Amino acid sequence: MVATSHDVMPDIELYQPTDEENALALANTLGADGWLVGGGQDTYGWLKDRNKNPAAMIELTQIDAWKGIKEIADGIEIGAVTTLTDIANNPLVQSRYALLATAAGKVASPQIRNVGTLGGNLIQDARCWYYRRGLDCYRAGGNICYADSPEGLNREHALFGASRCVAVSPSDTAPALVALDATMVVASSSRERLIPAQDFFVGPERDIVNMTVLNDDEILTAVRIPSTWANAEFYFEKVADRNVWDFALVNIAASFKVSGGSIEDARIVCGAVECTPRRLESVESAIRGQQRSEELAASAGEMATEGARPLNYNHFKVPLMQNLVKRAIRG
Amino acid sequence: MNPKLTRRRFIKGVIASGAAATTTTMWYAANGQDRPTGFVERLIRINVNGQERSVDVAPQETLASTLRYKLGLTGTKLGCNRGECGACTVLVDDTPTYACSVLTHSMKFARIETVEGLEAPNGDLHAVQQGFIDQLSPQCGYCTPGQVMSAVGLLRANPNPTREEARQAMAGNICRCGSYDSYLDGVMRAAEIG
Amino acid sequence: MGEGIVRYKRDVWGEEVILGVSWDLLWVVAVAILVLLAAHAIIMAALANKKMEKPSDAGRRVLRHESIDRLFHWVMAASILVLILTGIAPIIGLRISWLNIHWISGLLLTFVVTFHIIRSLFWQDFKSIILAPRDFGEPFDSAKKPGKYSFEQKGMHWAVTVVVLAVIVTGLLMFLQIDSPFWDRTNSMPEDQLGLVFLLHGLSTLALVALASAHIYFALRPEKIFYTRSMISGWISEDEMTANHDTSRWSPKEAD
Amino acid sequence: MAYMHIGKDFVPPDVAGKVTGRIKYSEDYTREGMVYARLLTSPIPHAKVVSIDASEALAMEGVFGILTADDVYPDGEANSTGLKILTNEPTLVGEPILAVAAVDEKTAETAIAAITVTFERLPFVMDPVDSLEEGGPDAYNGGNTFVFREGFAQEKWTSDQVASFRAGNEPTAEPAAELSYGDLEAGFANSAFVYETPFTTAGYPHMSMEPRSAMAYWEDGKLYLHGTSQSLTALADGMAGIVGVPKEDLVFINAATGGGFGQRARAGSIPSMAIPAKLSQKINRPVMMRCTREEEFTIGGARQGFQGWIKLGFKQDGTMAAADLWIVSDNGGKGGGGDAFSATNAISIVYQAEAVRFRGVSIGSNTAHRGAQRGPGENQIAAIVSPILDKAAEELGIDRLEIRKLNTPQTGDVGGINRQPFTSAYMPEALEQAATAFNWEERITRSRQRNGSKVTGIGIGQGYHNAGRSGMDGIIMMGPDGRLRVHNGVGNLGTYSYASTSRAAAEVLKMPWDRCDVITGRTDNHLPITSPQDGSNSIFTNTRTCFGAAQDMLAKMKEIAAADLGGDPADYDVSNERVHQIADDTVGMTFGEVAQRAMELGGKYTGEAELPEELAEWTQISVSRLAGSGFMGVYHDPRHSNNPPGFTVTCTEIELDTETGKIEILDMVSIAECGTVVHPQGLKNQLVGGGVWGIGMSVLERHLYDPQNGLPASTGYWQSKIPTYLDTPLKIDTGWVDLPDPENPVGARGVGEPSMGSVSAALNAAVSDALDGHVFNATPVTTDMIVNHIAGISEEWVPLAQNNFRG
Repeated sequence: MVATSHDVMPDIELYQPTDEENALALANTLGADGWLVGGGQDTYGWLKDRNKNPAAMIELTQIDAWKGIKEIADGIEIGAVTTLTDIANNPLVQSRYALLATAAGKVASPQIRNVGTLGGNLIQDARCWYYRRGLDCYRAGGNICYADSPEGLNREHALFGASRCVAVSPSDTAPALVALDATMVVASSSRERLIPAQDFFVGPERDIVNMTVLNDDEILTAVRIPSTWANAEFYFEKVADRNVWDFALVNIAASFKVSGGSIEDARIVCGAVECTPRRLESVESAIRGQQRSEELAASAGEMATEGARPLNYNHFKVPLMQNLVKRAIRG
Repeated sequence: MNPKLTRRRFIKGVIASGAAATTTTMWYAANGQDRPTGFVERLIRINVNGQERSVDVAPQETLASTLRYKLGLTGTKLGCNRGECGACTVLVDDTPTYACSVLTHSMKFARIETVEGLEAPNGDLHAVQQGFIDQLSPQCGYCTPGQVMSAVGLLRANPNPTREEARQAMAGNICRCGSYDSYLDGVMRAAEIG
Repeated sequence: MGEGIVRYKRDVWGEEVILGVSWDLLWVVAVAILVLLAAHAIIMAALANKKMEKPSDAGRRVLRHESIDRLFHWVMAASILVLILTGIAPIIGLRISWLNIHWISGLLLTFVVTFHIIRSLFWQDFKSIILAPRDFGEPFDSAKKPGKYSFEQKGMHWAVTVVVLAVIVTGLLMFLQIDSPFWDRTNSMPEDQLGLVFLLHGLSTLALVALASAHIYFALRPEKIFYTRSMISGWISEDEMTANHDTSRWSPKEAD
Repeated sequence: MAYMHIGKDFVPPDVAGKVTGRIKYSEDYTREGMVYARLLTSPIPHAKVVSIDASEALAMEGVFGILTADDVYPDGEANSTGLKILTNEPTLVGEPILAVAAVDEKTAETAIAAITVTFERLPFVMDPVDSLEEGGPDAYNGGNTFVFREGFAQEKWTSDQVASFRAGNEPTAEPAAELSYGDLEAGFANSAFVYETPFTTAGYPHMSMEPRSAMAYWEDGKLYLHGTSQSLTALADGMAGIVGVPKEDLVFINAATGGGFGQRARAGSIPSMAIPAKLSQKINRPVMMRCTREEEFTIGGARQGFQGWIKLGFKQDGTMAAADLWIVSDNGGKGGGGDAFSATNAISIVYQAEAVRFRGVSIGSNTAHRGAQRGPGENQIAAIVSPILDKAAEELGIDRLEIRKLNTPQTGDVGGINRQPFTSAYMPEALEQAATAFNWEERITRSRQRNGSKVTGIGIGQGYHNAGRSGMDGIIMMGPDGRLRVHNGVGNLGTYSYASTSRAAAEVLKMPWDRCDVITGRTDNHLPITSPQDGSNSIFTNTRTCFGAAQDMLAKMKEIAAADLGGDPADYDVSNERVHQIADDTVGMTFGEVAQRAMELGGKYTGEAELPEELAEWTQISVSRLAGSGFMGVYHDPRHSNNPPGFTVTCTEIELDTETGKIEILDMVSIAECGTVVHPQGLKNQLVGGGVWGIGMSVLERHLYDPQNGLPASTGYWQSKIPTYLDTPLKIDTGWVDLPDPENPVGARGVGEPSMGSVSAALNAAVSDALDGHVFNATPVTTDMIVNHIAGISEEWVPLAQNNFRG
């Protein structure tokens, strides 16, 4: 039994495919031994700590086909290895899907956004410190959760949908994409799947070791955002301890179609309250057809946290989430 | 293994004098890496501070590691080695980047600039360096090279930033001494003299 | 992890402790039981050439299982099947919400097993299921006929009893380690003990998978299918009874 | 007084190296044949090493040796508090057990993985109050507290006493320490407003940017140690003792240090540098020990957290009549720190309370080493007291600035439990200047104004730290080139005081700065002893020594000139690098000529005779090596009397969002009162830097340990919440009073620490103001606490938990 602090990259293979076919073949061949790398901002920490030990990295950022933002028949398609900075600064995204541009601009720090990719931000692993420390908890394949126990430190953990593991979805762009009703384009060497953003993420009761439905041989290649919610009224807010680097304590992404002060349709999604982005469908249906007002916002806020099950230290997320929903609906 | 796979990391190169043998040895030692068996295969060329440098680079090697231990560019500091502080910030194609959190092999086609590359050939300091001196921006100085590089990146993209714009652009650099105010004074001064 | 029978992990301070059973054993058990049952089927098919006379299901019917016991059996069977399926789903990578179903089934199993124990001790003929020394001669002497239950049936029953009790006790201990509507989990069990509980639960699960497979297989065997019918409808024919049982040791009342 | 250098900005000699990346920190060095050390650290919060089996590791190729506590302490480890180089009795997770040297880091790590260490697990504790309870676990082997000169002791309360304290009541147990003055009872009896509350302050890590890497090698019996330090000679002096090498045989090389904040002031707070030194000695090779960020956390230390009770009484006119404090301070796993007493003392000094009582006990927990961190004690309490002061002001109907003015310390006052007079104190001027700069009268009208979900909060706070020492030595040299070389051992921490204090010497000799060299960076540059660069003292302490050494040289110059050119030394003065007759400045010599003459004369002029008797051993070594090599001015500084204070005042305006709990600092003004200003840019940096620290303490920084297993959660920048550009104001305005202190030859006092206290005091006050005067009685006040408060969610389920864990 020894303890040593590591911070240097371990010996590991690196593949840098330049075309899709090679990348998918590699993913297929290497399976669980291959680690997909976008910007690497959620990769190198794991590897340096020796807490995940894949045999090889497959770097995807040199595949031009999976990079960039383009218009498609219905909306836009963003390559999975497009950087967050490129998304935040892209005129097309800014003008039609400002929700995503704002969310991408709130991730981590400028340098991380400069290399961090959309795919990486969506697929990043849970940030629970026990898990990141390399403890053999449920999420790491063990049989215990250290965070959800009488004295566990769980200020940043889940209000909803916990099942043994109480980690939350750390992404800022994920709630935005769910609120935009985006579709994930997932490819493997044998097939391509189109998965609604909402179904892309998976909670611990269904899969305690993965945060998305991606299989070992699959790669998220692009995200398609339909025109349905283009130019809608958007609201994004991220509340974190620090205004740089930190993951959200709670974030919210919402799209509204408003006509004459009346909400015709809405999609409201909160992050960091559950292992997946939490879409507030009951709130959406409650406000549909209603006039925007302080009262509506307040009642919707209350409704948003029904069923919340706070842990020892995260009670504050209940009022915080209520307030963010309120602010979004108030507009 | 699928023989059709392109293993692009095996780039052929020539052994050039860019990296002195001692510094390469240093890198292996400091990073605890095995000396590679396919030594020549891992020789890549990277463009650092306007010079093409041939370096033997392990596949997993971070840029900060290459810069510090192979090219002797110790101005790039490791404060945390995990993208949480910014002390290792360098410019990659003019974009501020944490050198501790990118692979050198991903930099093969990029233009890398470190704090050592900013001075003019005649020894004149870069406007940002001069601005930081004028305003006595650094305190302990450990984060300074990173702060300098972020500021240079900002001023290239936006030569006349507002103080708020400067603050947003510099936000990925921690200064534990808390010299943010003086760094912003330095950036504004640099924009003035630059 | 993944080697041998036991999987290990590091506890919170880095010390190696038991994590649980190696689930690779699931495949070993599955293959082994398939091979054994297939072998049995082949041997039986070979023996079948001698064409043993099958007792008729017509005629007088005697009561083998009361309705309450039949209900118990099927509830237990269903809950065990659900428990096995939900327990195995995450192991084989099926993404379903299994945990709540699993513990609810577990509670159901606990409840019916408790019911059965009490009922068998006070209201049923407990002697009929006891394995006596003489029963062990039964398989080797075709002249020896059993009372209500054959040696194989008793053996299966007691094997299942031990394994189910093990799975229930360990399951309940594990249940205490997760949040439920009744309590918040306490994480009070030391990690090495927790690992032992997981290991025993896993081992008993493997045994249960084997036993359940064997049980289902035998229940579906043509020569024994009348027992299965009796577990559904309660009766066997007098013919079946006299062909397989020693009526001096088992004299059931007539079926309704 | 018009100065040539004092009060003027200049370019410190090291700043160019910092902006070009050329200046070297410890890990930037390399040495032929250098090998690498890695540490095996304790995975357990409290344990004893039963056995170490390293045979397999030592047999590995490329492994050069191992260093264990048995090597370092052959006679056994002393059972005392304080960091050890290596230990067999770890009392926190991450404490170094052994080090392995190998050809590279990976080999060292592989070797470490092959070492079997058998530990005996011992009971551990994360919350000092748990340890206080009867039957509760003790952090140390032999008790939970340390009594000076006596050793470990157990401090235990009954369960009822613990429960009562946790419920917020005044502790009823016997304190380990009690100090007081004045009639406390009468004070509270005469009070029109009495406020009594439990409170907590977080201990949290220093997190210097540069991890504490060190490289060492031995050559000709001398140890060359490249390290990191905020106090060059003071630290080297202690390090010689830790390594066990004669002072004259240690060369400590430290051109620049990437932050210290109290934790690298003395050798005892960074003994890990002895690991490569000892290993190098053992294996006879240069050894580099590179530290990771996590190691910087676990081997480093933290501020003491408080779990306390405070009662303040104010008379009808607003004067503070009585202050009563009972503090359980967290001594961490290795002991250390006197924050609680300093905190109480600061209340006496800053608010001039008429009666003060301190009671307290320091209790260990199996968490990081506790030691000095920027204003240890003074700054935590500043943030706690300020909102209470505002509450008193509100209750008594007094303006919040006014209540501070009428309690202010000033020249002629005494302060502290020892009732020590100030050397001078211009706090009234500082308050006035801050109020004017902030436009207090107008700003205070915006207090609690609502704008949507946002509320404006106005805050004012004061900071204090004792800011000066004495009794150190000064050496300056001059050669025939006439350049002045100021030997300065202060250490390069980023305050630039090694350079700015040197300017006191230039001032005396009226030397242009470009004709001066500051000699520093490595101890074989022959440096005088200085006080550690901590406690805001450098400016005061070392302007005295540099000034004194220059006075010595000046006197010698006049003697030489008088002897050579006739007349009395008193007839001479210096200007333009010449010593000349006052009556006829054409009669004189250049400094180069004087230096040349001094070297011809030798004796006292070159440090070979008539040295001050009281010179410290370290200085004597340096002087003896310099002797005869040039014209020397040398000085031993006598002790000063009274307390030279460093004061700051901060005013701030914030906007608190009641829906998110986030605060935005809209404006911040900090005014320093530190005697004569020596170096305006350096002072401004201390004000803004301390300000960022104050923001960290007030609303962000934390120190998390899992109470269940003792694992540290905040080992990096992310989890410990170090403030960023966007958590701090766009602009912090600064200013200074700039009135001279009589106990310093240039009128200067230090001020490195107080700015943190005044900012956190002002910020906590502003947060309280925005919440209609709600007092959290805690630092930090984080987003979740504000949200919980507004939502009416009780936090009583985490009583006094702020210290080491709070979610």
